[in-house]
Amino acid sequence: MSGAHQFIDAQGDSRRLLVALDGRVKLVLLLAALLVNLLAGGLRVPLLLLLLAAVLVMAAGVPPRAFAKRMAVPVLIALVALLTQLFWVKDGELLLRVPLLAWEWLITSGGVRRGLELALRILGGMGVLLFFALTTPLPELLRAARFFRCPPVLVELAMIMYRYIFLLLEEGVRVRNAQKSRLGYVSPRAGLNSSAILGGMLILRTFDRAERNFAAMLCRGYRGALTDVMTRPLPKRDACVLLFGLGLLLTIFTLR
Amino acid sequence: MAMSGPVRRSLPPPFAKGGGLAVCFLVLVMGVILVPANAAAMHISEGILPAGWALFWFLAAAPFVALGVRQINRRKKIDPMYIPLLGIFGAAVFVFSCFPIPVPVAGSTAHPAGTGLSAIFLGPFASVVIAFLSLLLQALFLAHGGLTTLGGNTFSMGVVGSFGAFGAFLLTRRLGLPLFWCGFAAGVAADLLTYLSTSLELALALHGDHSFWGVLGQIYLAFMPTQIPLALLEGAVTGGILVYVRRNRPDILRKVGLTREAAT
Amino acid sequence: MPLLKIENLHHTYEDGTPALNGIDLEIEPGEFLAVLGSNGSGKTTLIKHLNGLLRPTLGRVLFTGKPIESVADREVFSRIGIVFQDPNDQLFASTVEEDVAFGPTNMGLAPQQVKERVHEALHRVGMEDFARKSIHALSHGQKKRICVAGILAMAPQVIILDEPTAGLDPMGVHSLMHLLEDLNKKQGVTMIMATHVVDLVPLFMSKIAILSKGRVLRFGTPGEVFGDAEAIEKAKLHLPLIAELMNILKTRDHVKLHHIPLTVGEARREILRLLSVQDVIERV
Amino acid sequence: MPLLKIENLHHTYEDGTPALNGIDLEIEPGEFLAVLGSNGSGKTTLIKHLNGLLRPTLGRVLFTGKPIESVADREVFSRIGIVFQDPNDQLFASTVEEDVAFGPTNMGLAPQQVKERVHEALHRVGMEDFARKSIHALSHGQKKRICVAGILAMAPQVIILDEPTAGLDPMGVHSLMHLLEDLNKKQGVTMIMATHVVDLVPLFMSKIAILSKGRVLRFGTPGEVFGDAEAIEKAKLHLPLIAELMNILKTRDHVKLHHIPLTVGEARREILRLLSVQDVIERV
Ligand SMILES: Nc1ncnc2c1ncn2[C@@H]1O[C@H](COP(=O)(O)OP(=O)(O)OP(=O)(O)O)[C@@H](O)[C@H]1O
Ligand SMILES: Nc1ncnc2c1ncn2[C@@H]1O[C@H](COP(=O)(O)OP(=O)(O)OP(=O)(O)O)[C@@H](O)[C@H]1O
Ligand SMILES: [Mg+2]
Ligand SMILES: [Mg+2]
Repeated sequence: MSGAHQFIDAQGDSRRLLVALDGRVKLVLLLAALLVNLLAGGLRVPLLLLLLAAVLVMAAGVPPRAFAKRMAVPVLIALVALLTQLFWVKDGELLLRVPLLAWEWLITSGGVRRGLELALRILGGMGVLLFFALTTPLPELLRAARFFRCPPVLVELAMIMYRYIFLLLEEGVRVRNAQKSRLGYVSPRAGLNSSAILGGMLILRTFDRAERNFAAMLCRGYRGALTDVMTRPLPKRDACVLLFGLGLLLTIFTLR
Repeated sequence: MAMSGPVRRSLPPPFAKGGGLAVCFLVLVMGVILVPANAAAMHISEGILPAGWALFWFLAAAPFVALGVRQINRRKKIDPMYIPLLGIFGAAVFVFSCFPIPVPVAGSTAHPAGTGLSAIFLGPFASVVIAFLSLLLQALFLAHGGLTTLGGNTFSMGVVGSFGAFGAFLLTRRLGLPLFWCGFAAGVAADLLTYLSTSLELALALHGDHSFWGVLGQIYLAFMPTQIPLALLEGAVTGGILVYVRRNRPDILRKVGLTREAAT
Repeated sequence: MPLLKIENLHHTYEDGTPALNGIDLEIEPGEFLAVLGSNGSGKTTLIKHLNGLLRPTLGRVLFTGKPIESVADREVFSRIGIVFQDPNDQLFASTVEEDVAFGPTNMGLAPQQVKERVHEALHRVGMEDFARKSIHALSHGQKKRICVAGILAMAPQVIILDEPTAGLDPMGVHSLMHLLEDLNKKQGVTMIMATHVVDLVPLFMSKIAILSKGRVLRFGTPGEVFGDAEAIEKAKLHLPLIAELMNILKTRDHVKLHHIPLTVGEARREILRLLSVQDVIERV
Repeated sequence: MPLLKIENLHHTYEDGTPALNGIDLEIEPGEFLAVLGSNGSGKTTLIKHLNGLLRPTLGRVLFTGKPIESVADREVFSRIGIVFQDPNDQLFASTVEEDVAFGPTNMGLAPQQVKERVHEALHRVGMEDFARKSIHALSHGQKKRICVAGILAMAPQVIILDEPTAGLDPMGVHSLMHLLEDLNKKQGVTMIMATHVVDLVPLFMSKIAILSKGRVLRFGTPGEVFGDAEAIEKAKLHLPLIAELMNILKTRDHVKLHHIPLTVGEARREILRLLSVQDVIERV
């Protein structure tokens, strides 16, 4: 039943520094890291960022397997990207001729370089992003967003959406279990019928529940500002982390 | 997969109506489950677009998002229940576009967009905002897509998808087609247009020394086998939901201002 | 002036169901009102009018003399707290703590104060050990307790509860009822509670309204209302168990009772009186 | 052979909550078992194991001697019907009729038969007038009735009900209980019912299991279990009201009772016995 909640919530151990860190600091560092990744060029910087992300993920108490498995897809995408560049870039000396049916595929050193660059950029960026995804609870992030003058209605909507994603998934699981207990999936025909009902009802049910939930929120004084603007000063510890982080990223950038 | 395991167990199938649809739908789900990289990154992944293009697409999408936010702010003042309505469609778009089908070329994935539905129910501008937010949440919490590519993804799925779908819906309504086919057209348009523009963005950024058009063609070809059936499916699902809602809960159609549609 | 005054209230749902058909009620400050009625008699619909969640089809609701829709939302919601019938409709945050803190935070209290209130409220419903638990991982009864805590934390002047005891264990029912009684007696909080548990009513409530088919069938003190067996029957209720026992003894067995006791305490006294007569005789 | 046999059943939820910690129970065919326990004691978790919706962390559930996960879904779900605690967990179709017809249709019955069964089931829970109503437009108690109807329509051999009476009006509770008793006595349907309403138990159930913290605290007939006041206390329950009254009379007031009556009927007899002694004296 709770699968829905696990797949999207932060995974790390909430007592560790990397998870408990102020959302503003995290957001700034995330953006800085992604920019460094994008602007640096070359192979070294993205590779360093990827390693850094992997180390930090472990340090935050996320099971390494969770990280590795979620990185599998970016790896696949990176490989594909590498391949496309081998096809599309014809630059530098010729390294290899691969006969491909009636046609010949020329692999050049420029293609290899560009391909590797692109692939590593994807891996570096996704690594950093994944670290963030695995260790940051949404409310913290939204408070930070409010601090950076994000339009309140966007913050509000993001929060509500986030909540309703769970509602939708929860309703899906509830309906499926209810159907299952009444022979809903014992035969292919019943299964088809049940899936159709499930699909049709899901959005209606969620809509109703969302409305009732929202009414309950109104009853408890909700006036649209789900998260108050974060005015509290940055704790010294977090400020240090910010400075250190920026310094580290700058160092990495100069290593390019 | 630790992450995708729960996803697979708990993600409800998207919305289908009728037996035939459900078949397609089961095929789709089976496909998703069988493909090893099932929780694939959505949309254009982080790191693919170089800085210049990333910035360009952000600038291109920004005015639409800004207008959408303004519109939402205005309607919210009149009707407090507008926010949960947006929220629920946002959630639907999020979940809908969580069914990725990896495409073997170009470092992206094919998947239903869901913006057809939100464009019909909410109008194109609000739909852009919804798409923007679900892309943002996907990037931040599932590491699907990316942050620097958020502009590009918002432009293709949000702007092009929503406006395309809305246009198709309006046009077919004008032509007096039955509600199902209007939804169908909107769904197909949302899906195909999203992919046409995603491919365009990819080709612009990655074509290297090859001619842009050649690369664009190759990407289209790569997307085609998965995207065409998917677009048809999304069309059918969108139409199915519209009809289903009209039959069972006409009050919801009335609430979102599709009253006249509900009457037909 | 009554705190809440309901005048000729009608409500017809969109599908044409006439859920309320002319309700007139006055609720005085400090009262503890029980709303009884069979399933579908309109209790929930009535309650939703009391803080403006539903709008009347006809008639009106006055809050401290003013039509409720003219009072600012903020004032209504901070002065009237509602515990919904279905906990899943009420709880929306992801953890218990967050949910209970929601109301006080919206009232603009300082974080420290919010924290205290949350702690206090959770303690009162016996859920302090669950503060960090996810809402979706609670049992049904636990969810109901959190609903109550969420309202307690806001300390409203009027608390309206829609079947708060359904699904609570007996101990939970008693401690909840004593908690409500305390709030009502000591802090003067006005309580309105829809319930099916007739056995509780004579112990705690000062007034009863019996609804039937969207109308008020009877309104008065427990003694008055439960004296009218016909109305009870008509509203598909029954007498409290103790009253039932004593009623049978009186009507069928012609035991000489002075009145029909409604609670265990009263029944005990009455039975002892009867027996002591016997004792006296025995001693004679 | 017991119909359901639960052996050393443990269940720990994903977040680490140990909800069941070694349950052993045997349920014989034709039994009417009450599962009592405080909120969070594990009743719902236990019930979800009885048709395989949850899988044990340790231990197992045998259905007619076979591990339940090895029995075909079709057989399990058509022979064991579950009424969930929250009606919103159970109802999913858009109208009442559709929902009740779902089970029988999947059993492969002919449309005419399905129709009859739906009609019959709705009649039995007193909801025949609501066949065409949308599910979302029902009151809470009405939804609970439809849940029961949905299971009745499938005519399973075992019916498991998770607090079916919570939220029903007193008349509804009585007619539901008599309906279940009928099914149990006349058609031999095995019943398992989780409940908090101790007052009902002595009237209808043949066996009681008291759960506490995921363990079986007591198992036996109502007389046996309610005789053990300590266990009752520990499980955060209380005695049935009548038993409470009589218990007070016996222990505090030293009234000479032969046993503690649990029901109105028994209490009436006992009181009359006491009084008739008096009558006799009076007449003397
Ligand atoms: N949204 C709705 N649309 C249409 N009819 C409704 C709606 N909600 C409730 N009703 C109907 O209005 C009547 C009163 O419902 P209400 O929920 O007020 O009953 P209730 O007294 O709270 O019952 P319960 O004890 O079962 O909670 C019922 O007949 C119900 O079917
Ligand atoms: N999905 C879940 N994830 C984690 N813990 C859970 C989950 N569901 C229930 N629990 C916990 O397991 C314990 C037993 O819950 P269960 O629902 O079985 O109780 P119950 O006896 O049915 O209570 P109630 O009378 O309130 O319905 C509770 O402490 C509850 O918090
Ligand atoms: Mg109600
Ligand atoms: Mg339970």
